[in-house]
Amino acid sequence: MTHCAEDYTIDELMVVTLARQFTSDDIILNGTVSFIPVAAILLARETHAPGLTWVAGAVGVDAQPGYLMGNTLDPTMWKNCVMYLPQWEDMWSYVHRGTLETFCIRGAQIDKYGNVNNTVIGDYYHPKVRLPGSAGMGDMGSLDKRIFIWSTTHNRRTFVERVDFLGCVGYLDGGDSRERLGLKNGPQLVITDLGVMDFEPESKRMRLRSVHRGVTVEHVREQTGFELVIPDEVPETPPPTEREIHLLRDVIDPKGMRKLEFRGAGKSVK
Amino acid sequence: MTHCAEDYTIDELMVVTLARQFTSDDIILNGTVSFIPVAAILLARETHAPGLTWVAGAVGVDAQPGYLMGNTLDPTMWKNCVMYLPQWEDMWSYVHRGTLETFCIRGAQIDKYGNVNNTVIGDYYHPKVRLPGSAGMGDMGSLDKRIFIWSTTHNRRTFVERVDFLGCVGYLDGGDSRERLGLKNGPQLVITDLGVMDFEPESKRMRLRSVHRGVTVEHVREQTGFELVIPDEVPETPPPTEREIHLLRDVIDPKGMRKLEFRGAGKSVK
Amino acid sequence: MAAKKEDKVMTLVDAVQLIRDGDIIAMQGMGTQMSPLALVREIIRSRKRDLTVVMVVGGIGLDWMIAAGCVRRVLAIIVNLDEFGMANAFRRAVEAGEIEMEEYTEHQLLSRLSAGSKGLPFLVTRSGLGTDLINIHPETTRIIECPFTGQKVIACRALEPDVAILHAHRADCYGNVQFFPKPIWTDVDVFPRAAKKVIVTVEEIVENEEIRRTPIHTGIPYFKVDAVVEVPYGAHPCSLYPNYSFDRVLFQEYATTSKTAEGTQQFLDRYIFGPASHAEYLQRVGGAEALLRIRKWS
Amino acid sequence: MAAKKEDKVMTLVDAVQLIRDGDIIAMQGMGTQMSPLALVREIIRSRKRDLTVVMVVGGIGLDWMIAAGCVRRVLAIIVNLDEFGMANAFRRAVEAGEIEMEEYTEHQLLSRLSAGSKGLPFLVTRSGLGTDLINIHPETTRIIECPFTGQKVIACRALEPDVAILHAHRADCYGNVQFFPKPIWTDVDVFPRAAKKVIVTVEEIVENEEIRRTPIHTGIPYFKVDAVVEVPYGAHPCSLYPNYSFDRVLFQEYATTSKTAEGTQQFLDRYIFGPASHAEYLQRVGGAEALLRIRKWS
Repeated sequence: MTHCAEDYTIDELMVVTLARQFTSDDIILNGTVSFIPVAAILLARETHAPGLTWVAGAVGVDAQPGYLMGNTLDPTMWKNCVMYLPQWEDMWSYVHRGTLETFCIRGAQIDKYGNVNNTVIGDYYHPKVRLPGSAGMGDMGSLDKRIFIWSTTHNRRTFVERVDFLGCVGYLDGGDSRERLGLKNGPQLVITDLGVMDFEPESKRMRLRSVHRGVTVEHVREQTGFELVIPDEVPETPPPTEREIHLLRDVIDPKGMRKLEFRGAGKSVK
Repeated sequence: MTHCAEDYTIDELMVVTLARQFTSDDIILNGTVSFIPVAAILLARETHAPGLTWVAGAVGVDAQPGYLMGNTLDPTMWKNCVMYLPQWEDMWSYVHRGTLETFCIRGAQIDKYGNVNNTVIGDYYHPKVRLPGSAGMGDMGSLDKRIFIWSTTHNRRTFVERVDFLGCVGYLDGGDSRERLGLKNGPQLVITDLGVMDFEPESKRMRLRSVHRGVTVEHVREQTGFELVIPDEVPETPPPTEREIHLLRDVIDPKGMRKLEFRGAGKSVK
Repeated sequence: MAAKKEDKVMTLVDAVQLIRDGDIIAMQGMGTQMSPLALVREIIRSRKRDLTVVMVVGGIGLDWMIAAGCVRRVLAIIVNLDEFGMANAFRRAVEAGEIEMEEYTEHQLLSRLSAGSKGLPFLVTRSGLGTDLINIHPETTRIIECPFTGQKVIACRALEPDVAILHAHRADCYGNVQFFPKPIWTDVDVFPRAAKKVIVTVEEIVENEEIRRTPIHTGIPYFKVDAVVEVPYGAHPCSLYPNYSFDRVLFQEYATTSKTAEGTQQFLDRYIFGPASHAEYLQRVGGAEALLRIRKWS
Repeated sequence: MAAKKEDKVMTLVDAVQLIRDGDIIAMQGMGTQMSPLALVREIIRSRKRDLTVVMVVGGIGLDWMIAAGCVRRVLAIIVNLDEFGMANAFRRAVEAGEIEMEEYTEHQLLSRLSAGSKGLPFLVTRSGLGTDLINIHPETTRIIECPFTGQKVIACRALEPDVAILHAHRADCYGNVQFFPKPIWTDVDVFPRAAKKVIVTVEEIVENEEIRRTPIHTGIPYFKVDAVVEVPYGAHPCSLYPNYSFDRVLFQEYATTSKTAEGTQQFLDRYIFGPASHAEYLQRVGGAEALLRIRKWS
């Protein structure tokens, strides 16, 4: 039997929850400042998904870096890989055609249909706030990916009724609007510092699936800038096991790089 | 002073004549069964064009194979190169954009405007004779190349009024018809076992420029299946120098691979 | 279209089962270089039919397959045996109307495959403008105008072969395929990426750890490979630089005997249908003597 | 657009003369990785103006150039300093309307450059379908239909930058540029092929013979390179794996001081306009201590 951990932090719960989504069939590449997804990939590979294929920094196929270092795009992450994937022809072919089918993203704004914005707040040409840009998610949203969204700031500024700028296609206007554009797959899950959301199969509206320990449904509702679909029963997010916590803390991310993604890093939920 | 060689063969004269066309500004790649062009490239590099860039077998940049071996596409030809050019993205980009501007071709049929056919004799779908195919020259004719045509069979079967199948674009119907298609450059010279031809600047008709030692203008006219433009004065093709012959015979092609391109190989013209 | 990280080592006989009658096969190789010819011999022995074979430069393996009646259609830019001359079975079959030859310029054919590798419906090229080549396959090449400049280019329709077949220096059991040196020839680059399934024969299967020591030599990742077969001298009579040269003796014999249909069939009987194994094939082409003569590059 | 086989070694000052005001510059680099920053500092010192800068991921060098007033327009998919946060000069300049940001998806931007590298008027992608990104540059991305299937794809107009600038491990005097290992990142692959001129700074200039010993590491051939400059630590404060890591101390200092326009200018004065040479720059960022701290990857 596996033992549930008693002592874990939000960042650890997020990593573990994301890791559990991955299977040995997944082929995943990671982008920049993606400590939580990379930790989840390494954890999944160490636990239930040994066959998972990771293309480290979108270059190093099946890399074995040992542990998380300074940057998720650094060549340090390619260590012991089986191939340096040429990016333009090879990596982008595999991405464009759909061989690399899984991708994790985050952004400054996420709306109820899982559309994401990291480009501007306000008008594109006269922005109130210029954000970094959509980067890879601008591609991935339109390229049939199974998308996992993570956010360390579940609040009404991030979770908005409608994104100011549609940088990454989720379910567009809901229903079959994504399908009608000819796009397959789409956002699967949204993992935040408060809970886990998925999407209602028909309407494609974001739906609360679980709340993290110590977080109330009401709190999630208050921190979300649109009407979440909330089922009658919302369970607690399954906790990490002791083994998962050990692997994450001591083997995969001993330097705690995953906490860099939090402004006020690493609050214990206990 | 350079000394003219007294004793040379047709294959040697063809190599030397072609070599003299190349300059240090040329970037040339070679195709299959191209012993005469590769010998000419190596000779030019050893004599008047040390800066000439050769992409051996369309892979090995600035290769130094030493001497001609069994096959002009073999990796043996890449020896001591500075780079293995990835073919699809790199080599083809450079070819398509025009950075690699010079190419040598031959074919079963050549017409008076320098169009070439190596595909079929007769109808494409019901050919009288199926030939190997247009290979790289199908590309090069439409990609703004400076084209050098060589042929070891100057006769009425090869030099025809109109090619049965237009596999490589020369000057099309002559005049400005090539230009009107938006294509730059085109065939520069035709070097055969009988003489050297170029193209009249306006009409783009093939024109006799010189005849090899011992060959009469009348003989060339008889062996050509269309009306060649023949100037009043047709000089003899300038002979190789002793140094050129030495380099070719003893250094560049000691195994005489160039003679493979002749059915009845290596007749002395002396 | 993604293959798992699992042991994919199998026999030639099993690997050939991945190919179905009627498939589009993308086959590596040139006139005399680097082609999966042991696999081709097995395809012939298993009497596959109605194949469409895609090659940049079709060579001796294609000619054998045509002579054996496996092929319905060829897509290539040229078919020949380099300095050994014409591919005679190909020539006869086209002239007799027994097979179709769909000739492309190289950049057209590769653009079709590259579009396939990207899941794009087409890509564009200027190659072949003005030739008769673009008129002979209007279903797959068509002149269109640039939406920005009006310039005419040729749209090349995506091509996704069912199976790519290759021979390489070595691989691990998962199908991480390595080349020494690593020539990025178009057929080892674009072909496997474009195909739905990939079969690779190699001179040697090595440990995964060995691959990880030299990742710069890996040309095809395991998630794109479906079958790995160890066949030393698997390219014979073609070359695999620097391991061995092409076999002049066998090429010359084929060039001569294939001048008649009967001679060609006798060649197939002797060298393909006759030998019960790859070892027997190597013995029949000359045994130790053959293996010694192809060690020399000249 | 082909460069000759001749000695192209020059100083930073001379290399920068190849760049003219108003040029489109394709610049290698990501948030904290592998970027020709010594060259960027020289561009700033020579007060180039009205540049359009093309990057996949814009980083600290771009932010400096914007702060120094060299830039009129940016083409990129994202601009930031990785975990050090926002590129503040970029943010302020866009919000103030002082520069234009033309944002693309990565595959759109690379398709534009790849079309440029091939001399094709456009290439197509599916990337970005349904986003607002394709609406903000109708002159360079436009939805068209496949002539064979009717499927909608995005045509991406060719882009040929005037100059590509890169930093690499080593080169010979002719400009054969090598990488160790050889990451085929898009910016070291597509950028130089697409550009009309190429300037490369390297950690070390080596003999031509040394290049010929390891051709598998060569990423750019000499006929595509116009200038070679030897600048050890030329990517600092970005990393050049495995030689040195990015400099956390300087990145953190810039992330903090660049929060105001004044702080940014003080940073530029101290580290870019102040030092009279690359050696003085290295001394000012911490000298031996800095060079020791960036030897560690963590």
